[in-house]
Amino acid sequence: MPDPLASDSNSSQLSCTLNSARDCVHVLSSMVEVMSQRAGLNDKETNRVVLAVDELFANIGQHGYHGKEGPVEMKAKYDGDSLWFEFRDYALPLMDTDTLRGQAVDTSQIRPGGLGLHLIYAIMDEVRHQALDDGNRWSLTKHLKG
Amino acid sequence: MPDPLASDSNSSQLSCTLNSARDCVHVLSSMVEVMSQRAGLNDKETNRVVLAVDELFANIGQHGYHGKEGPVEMKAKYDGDSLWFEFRDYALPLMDTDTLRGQAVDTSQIRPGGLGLHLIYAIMDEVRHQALDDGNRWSLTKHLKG
Amino acid sequence: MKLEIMEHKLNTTNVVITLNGVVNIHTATQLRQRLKPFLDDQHKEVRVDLGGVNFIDSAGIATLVEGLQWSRNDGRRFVLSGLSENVRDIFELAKLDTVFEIDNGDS
Amino acid sequence: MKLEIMEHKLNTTNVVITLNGVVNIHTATQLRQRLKPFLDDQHKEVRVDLGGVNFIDSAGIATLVEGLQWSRNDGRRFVLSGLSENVRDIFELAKLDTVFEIDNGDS
Ligand SMILES: Nc1ncnc2c1ncn2[C@@H]1O[C@H](COP(=O)(O)OP(=O)(O)O)[C@@H](O)[C@H]1O
Ligand SMILES: Nc1ncnc2c1ncn2[C@@H]1O[C@H](COP(=O)(O)OP(=O)(O)O)[C@@H](O)[C@H]1O
Repeated sequence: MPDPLASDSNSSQLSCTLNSARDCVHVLSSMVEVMSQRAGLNDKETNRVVLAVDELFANIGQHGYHGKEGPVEMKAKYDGDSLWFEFRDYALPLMDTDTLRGQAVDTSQIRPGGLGLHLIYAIMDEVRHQALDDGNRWSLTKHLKG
Repeated sequence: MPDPLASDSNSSQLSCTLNSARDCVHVLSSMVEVMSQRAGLNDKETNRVVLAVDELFANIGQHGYHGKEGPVEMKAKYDGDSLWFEFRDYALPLMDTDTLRGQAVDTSQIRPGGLGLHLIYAIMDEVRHQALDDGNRWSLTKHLKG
Repeated sequence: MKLEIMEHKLNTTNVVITLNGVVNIHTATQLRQRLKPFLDDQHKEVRVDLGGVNFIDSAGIATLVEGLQWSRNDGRRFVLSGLSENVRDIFELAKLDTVFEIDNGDS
Repeated sequence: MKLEIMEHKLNTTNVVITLNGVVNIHTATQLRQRLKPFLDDQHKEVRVDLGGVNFIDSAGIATLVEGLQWSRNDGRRFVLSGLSENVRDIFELAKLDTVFEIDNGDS
């Protein structure tokens, strides 16, 4: 059973098939860290990108799958211009994309939660969502300075 | 492009498509650690299993791909009886399986190297290799105590 | 394994909680459970030493925000110390670096 | 990032090299490069402190075996200290726990 993904495989693409269980965040983080370092990001930028991907994964688990376990696939790629993470889930397709704009953080009224999207938008240059028939596709892009 | 691997995906199987570049060992290690903990291994056993998988990966990169970069896929699974790692590479199929028996370690004559296979065999309960048309399949199994 | 939590009671009212590792969506629950008993009214000051923490995400921060709220409601002190550069950067991105009492150790 | 290497010269002949992180196929090359200059004949004793190392593989061990060999050829001391339980376990599996001079700190 040769894996069809294998033909894609080269030093600028890594991928994994995980599930939304929380411990998988460690696997994601190490893949994002390796890819960010390969793309030439420094330690601080790498830390930020690891955070953004962690937050997207957490949202898929909490809001997409409502804390139940479901499959999560990620591909990580880079080229000379950008570093790029694509997620695929099989949760209910999200139609109301307005919820994903991310609100301004209101520091006068501190409360736990509501930070995830703010951080994702603060860190990544492009955040995209696509509702599919059987789930969602998400992509996060970080431009690399030339 | 739904991923055909996704249907397989559940809490007892994780997989990744990496390459033989050395930094990928960190991704592998975190996947093996997560899976070993899920399977109920203690800290010492987890450390050993992470080591065995690391050694197999190192051998594929050094001896299979001769230090050049090539694709490496891994699946990690467990059930009530065992914890199981399957590797697929696209290196020249290895025909002389005798080299894989692992020799006794000769401590009277210390030298760097030659430890990897010894460690794999010391840690895992089953070590299998299969030469395919276009590469190799490896599997490492650890029995779980009931 | 991924987060190590140690507690050190200085006296009956002051406690230091030292964290080592990663505070993320996976480990934050564990932190929340360990933090909670210290946020009762016997303790006048709870200090969380993040010196050994190299990564924090919004789930980790949310747990600390809860600690801050519990403490404030009862007029107690909740202090963070030992923030690494990366952890401080995340607090700044989250605009929470001015909300917490952060001990920079520069005294 | 994955392995931090710090060197501390006690005097002109004795040096301590402190490692933090993971010594594996990826990081061992970096260790080899840093270790090599200390294995010249000015140094009578090179001590490698593994207190901050939570994982070692055969590539890491091979690098230390090289250090031991270089030292022995010239009648110098090469000492390992601070082995965690997991690191010691791997040295035992590799049957190298009796080959190295290991300082257990119990004196
Ligand atoms: N993957 C997702 N699927 C559905 N809704 C989502 C998803 N991600 C985010 N949301 C919505 O956006 C809101 C804000 O998310 P976020 O900023 O991460 O804060 P929090 O997760 O703490 O609520 C969530 O409460 C949820 O309603
Ligand atoms: N994936 C592989 N492909 C081809 N040969 C291999 C592979 N793995 C191991 N070998 C052979 O087995 C030998 C012993 O391997 P090992 O015990 O790991 O020590 P080392 O890698 O240090 O030589 C190698 O030198 C090599 O000849």
